[in-house]
Amino acid sequence: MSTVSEFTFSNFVKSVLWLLFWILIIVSLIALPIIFIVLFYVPPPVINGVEINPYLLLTMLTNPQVGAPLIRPTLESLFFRIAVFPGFTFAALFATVLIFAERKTLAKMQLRVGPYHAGREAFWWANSLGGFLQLIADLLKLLGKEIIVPSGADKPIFWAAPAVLVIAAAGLIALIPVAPGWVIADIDVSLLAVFALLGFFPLTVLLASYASNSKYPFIGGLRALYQLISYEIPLILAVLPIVILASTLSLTGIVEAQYSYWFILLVPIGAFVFFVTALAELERIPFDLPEAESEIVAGWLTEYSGMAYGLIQLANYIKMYALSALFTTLFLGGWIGPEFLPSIEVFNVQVLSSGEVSSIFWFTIKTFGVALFMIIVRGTNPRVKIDVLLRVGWSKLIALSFINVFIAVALLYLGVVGVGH
Amino acid sequence: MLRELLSPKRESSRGALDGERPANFNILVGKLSEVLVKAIDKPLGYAINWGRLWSLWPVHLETACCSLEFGAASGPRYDVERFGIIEAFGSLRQCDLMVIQGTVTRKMAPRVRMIYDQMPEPKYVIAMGACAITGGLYFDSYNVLPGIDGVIPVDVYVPGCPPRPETLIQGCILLQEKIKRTRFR
Amino acid sequence: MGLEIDRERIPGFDVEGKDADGMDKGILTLSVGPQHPGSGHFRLIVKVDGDIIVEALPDPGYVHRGEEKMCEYRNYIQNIPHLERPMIADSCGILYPYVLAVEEICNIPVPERAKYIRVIMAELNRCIFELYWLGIYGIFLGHSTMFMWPMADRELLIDLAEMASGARVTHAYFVPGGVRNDVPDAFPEKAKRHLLYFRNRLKEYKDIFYDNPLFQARTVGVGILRREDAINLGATGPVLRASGVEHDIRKVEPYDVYDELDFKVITMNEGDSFARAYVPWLEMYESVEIALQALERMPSGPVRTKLGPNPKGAVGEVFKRVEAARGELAYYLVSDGNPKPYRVKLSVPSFREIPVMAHLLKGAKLADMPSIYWSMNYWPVEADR
Amino acid sequence: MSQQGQGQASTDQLTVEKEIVDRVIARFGDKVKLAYVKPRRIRFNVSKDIILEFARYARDELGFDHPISVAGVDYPKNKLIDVVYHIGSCTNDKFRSSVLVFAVQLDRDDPVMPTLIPIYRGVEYHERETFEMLGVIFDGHPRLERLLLPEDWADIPPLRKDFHTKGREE
Repeated sequence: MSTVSEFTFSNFVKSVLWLLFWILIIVSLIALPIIFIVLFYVPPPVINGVEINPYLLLTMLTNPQVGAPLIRPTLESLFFRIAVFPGFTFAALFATVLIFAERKTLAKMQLRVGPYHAGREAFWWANSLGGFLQLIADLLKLLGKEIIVPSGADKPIFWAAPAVLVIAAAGLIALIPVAPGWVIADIDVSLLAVFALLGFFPLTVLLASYASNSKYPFIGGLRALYQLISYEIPLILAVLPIVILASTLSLTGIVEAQYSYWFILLVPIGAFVFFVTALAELERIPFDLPEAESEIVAGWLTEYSGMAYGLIQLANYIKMYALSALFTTLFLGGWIGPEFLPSIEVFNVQVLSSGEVSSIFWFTIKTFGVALFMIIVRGTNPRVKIDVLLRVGWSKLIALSFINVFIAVALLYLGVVGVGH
Repeated sequence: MLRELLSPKRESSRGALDGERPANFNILVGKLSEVLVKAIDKPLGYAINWGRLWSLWPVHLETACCSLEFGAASGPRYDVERFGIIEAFGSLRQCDLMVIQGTVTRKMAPRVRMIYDQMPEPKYVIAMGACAITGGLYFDSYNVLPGIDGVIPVDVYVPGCPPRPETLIQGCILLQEKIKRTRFR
Repeated sequence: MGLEIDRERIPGFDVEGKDADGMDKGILTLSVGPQHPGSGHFRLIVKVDGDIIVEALPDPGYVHRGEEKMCEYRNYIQNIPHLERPMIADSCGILYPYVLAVEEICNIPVPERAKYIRVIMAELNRCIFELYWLGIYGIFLGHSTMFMWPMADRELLIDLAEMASGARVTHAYFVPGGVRNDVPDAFPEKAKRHLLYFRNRLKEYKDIFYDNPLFQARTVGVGILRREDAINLGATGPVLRASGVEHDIRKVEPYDVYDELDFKVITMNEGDSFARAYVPWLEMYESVEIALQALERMPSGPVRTKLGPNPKGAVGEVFKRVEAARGELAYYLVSDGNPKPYRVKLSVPSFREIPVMAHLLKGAKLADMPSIYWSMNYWPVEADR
Repeated sequence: MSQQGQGQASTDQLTVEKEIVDRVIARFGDKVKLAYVKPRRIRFNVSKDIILEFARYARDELGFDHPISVAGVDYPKNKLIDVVYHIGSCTNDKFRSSVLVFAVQLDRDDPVMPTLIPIYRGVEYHERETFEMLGVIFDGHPRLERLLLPEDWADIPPLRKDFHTKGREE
């Protein structure tokens, strides 16, 4: 029964080696026969006209050159795009880096060090990472934490809400192009689809708070409902001039329309309104009313513990990445930037062209910059009140959005930019 | 965790005298499942235990004046966030660490117990300050408990009146040592 | 809002909360504290109708340690350490009137140098408290940087206090008959350096925190305390002065050497949360001024009158008050001629703010609760004693 | 206490205290008893029948409008409980530095007196504290219930002299 007598790094390595040994045994004795039996009935996948069978995979182990022409088709396959890049894994990694960047940036702004020592007793190189292991520790801790479901809670909704939030946030990133052609779902009305997906959040938050069967989550949920719904209108209105100027609803088209000017130069008011409303959509300071600590404990998150809480935080940061990426796409010209990085080649077969590498680089840098800006806003501002929030949202931001629309229309009629330009 | 899930009756199956199941019932399957569970559980257990070391989120509970030094410990000079302890967390459902910051009065004690019960497992308690340990200066007061350990189990005692923030950090490191030596549940 | 609320399922919907037409108003009772990020060791039972607070009932007593009863079992000197524990952020401030009262009732003279050192330490402690208070105000408003910056500067002043007394926060430095020990020789120079740095730093607080439009949106016009209410409810300290009453014990009834020092009494007429947060900031300037002046004029000489082992008080009573960081702090000390006091009553500013808080919270918005609550200078440990 | 400051203050301040005493005596005559006049402190012992009238006079006519403290003192030898009000002044500049002390001496076995909340709203919590610490009952107080002590407190009020904490019995 006793698994852990004393935690040391050597014990950990021993246990990992033990695991590897047993995995090898199990793979060779059970998994391989199963694979071969399955392959007997199911045809292997075909990429670029080459059948991917186990023999080829084994050949690749000894002679990697064989696999080189297959890399590019793999990257272009739908599964890779959804699962890895620019899909979920990339977004989750980006979110992790954002959490770390947030903690460190805030610490620097506050004359502190921030997370630093995590893991130093086990890994001698831990301190050189500047505390990045802190995030892994937090994740592992949340994995092993008890999840308390309050008595009287609406259990299916209570359990489903974190998952729904993650899925909705991940749905957003499917629509955002990171480089020419690098988008999971390149549909003509992707901007509309983004707003449709954003509509999921208020409902889910309200349901989650209601399902918690507790007072503070309920108030937090109502606040979230107010806030998210009333800020979606200026969010949409702020984007309207871009649709007018680019005359398309496709995000790829919008980026391509910005090769001469970034839209932030033409409609700066729209960019401002979009940034503010994005902060409100993300429930970040100064708009973190649904989670206002000093008023309603943790708002609608109050009853969530363990990994359910971790999933909600993950969803929040993926959403933060998605909205920063959306800001980049709409106002900062998306992937547009000078091509200066070399192409990536494996065994003389080009995997990513120079343009693609540069595009991904520029997109990532811009998105990270926008997210960093959101973090800096958090470090310098207190929380606003609900009435101020609603007043600003309904009167000022909507008015600004309309002014913005007029500017766009004027630009269009004066012939400065637009369809025929 | 996973082990109990996959083989919940393992203890009773070992006792052949129970008559429920013979000891050698399907020994191959039993061994295999044990190996499978151990193979996943052991490294995962180590990893999760390691995560607990470095991610102690304290609950926002102040009982008396030591909270001042607790606040100073999360300030820039001492900055407990270096050790993964973030200051004053919102909801107690997401917390692992309970720092009893000073005197516990008779009015507060039932609340402390209630808060402790509401926290999710695993949870750790640091008794900070002389009052939380023995009653301290208030040993003869009519309204003060002589130490918190009659109410909730305490992992680490941090003496001082109030303890300096360095002492509190040392207490947290002692708690990490303790978690290292505990068996993963 | 059109949403059907299942009142059976949400605990706390007050079934009796009906208006004149017999309609259910849906009053929600929230228990803010004792475990709540916005309460501290204190509970507010808040009844909200929508977002408006209908009634706020303060429920103190979670840190009631019976200081006043304990005083009756200890002699005058033994009482010093436990009497400063209620307010260790301002431990000189809370001990000051006790020491003055014991000196009067036991008729102990005080050397001149000790008076200056006391004033310096009292003003340092005032700044130390105000900085901590400002930091927590930042946390209450969701501004974490506003917590960290004052905390960082506070450590500098704590260094000074530690240099003089040997302890970070619980100095036990004032004793009847002077101060416990003389300050080190390097103290005046270091104190000047730190105080001048601190005064420059205060300007940045205004730029970053007070001038922030969102901070002002949270505080300006929130929880307005009228002048008459402030006086009648017994408000004190910055709360009273923010309502336009020029009342400062240091001016009204100067103790030690305050009448020889030059400083202003800060008042503001708005009486809202912003004024209550701004007055302490202005007062920190004055505190630095007082401390610098006292450092200049500090004479040399002894710092403590030798006492007998067990000083006895004369039969009678004294009532001593000083201006602590949070306001007027008074001790009512009754002596029956024994070495132990017959009765010690602490009249602490935090306790006097409780009715003010209940008065201001009634009718306020729930979102204004942290801003009003913490602008009261309320410190639960001190209020409960 | 600072002898110089106190000495200077007493010479020019005691006239103010005399004036307060004269005005109170002129108004109430024998009904109030002057306990002492010290620099900046004047104490009267007032019977509970005229306490409301006295307090109203002190607030409206003399300008003592700022409640500082309400303290109860138990005197088991005299069978008395003193409830001592300390009232300062914020509006009357002349009396600003003085503290008017008035005490109500109650029977220790039946300590009942009218509440002063109608005159000084600030004494609400002080009186509640005096109630639970000494068992003084304030007539007309809106919420005379537990304040600082735990809800299950079942002993005599702790600040009475016959209450002893454990290990301190004499």
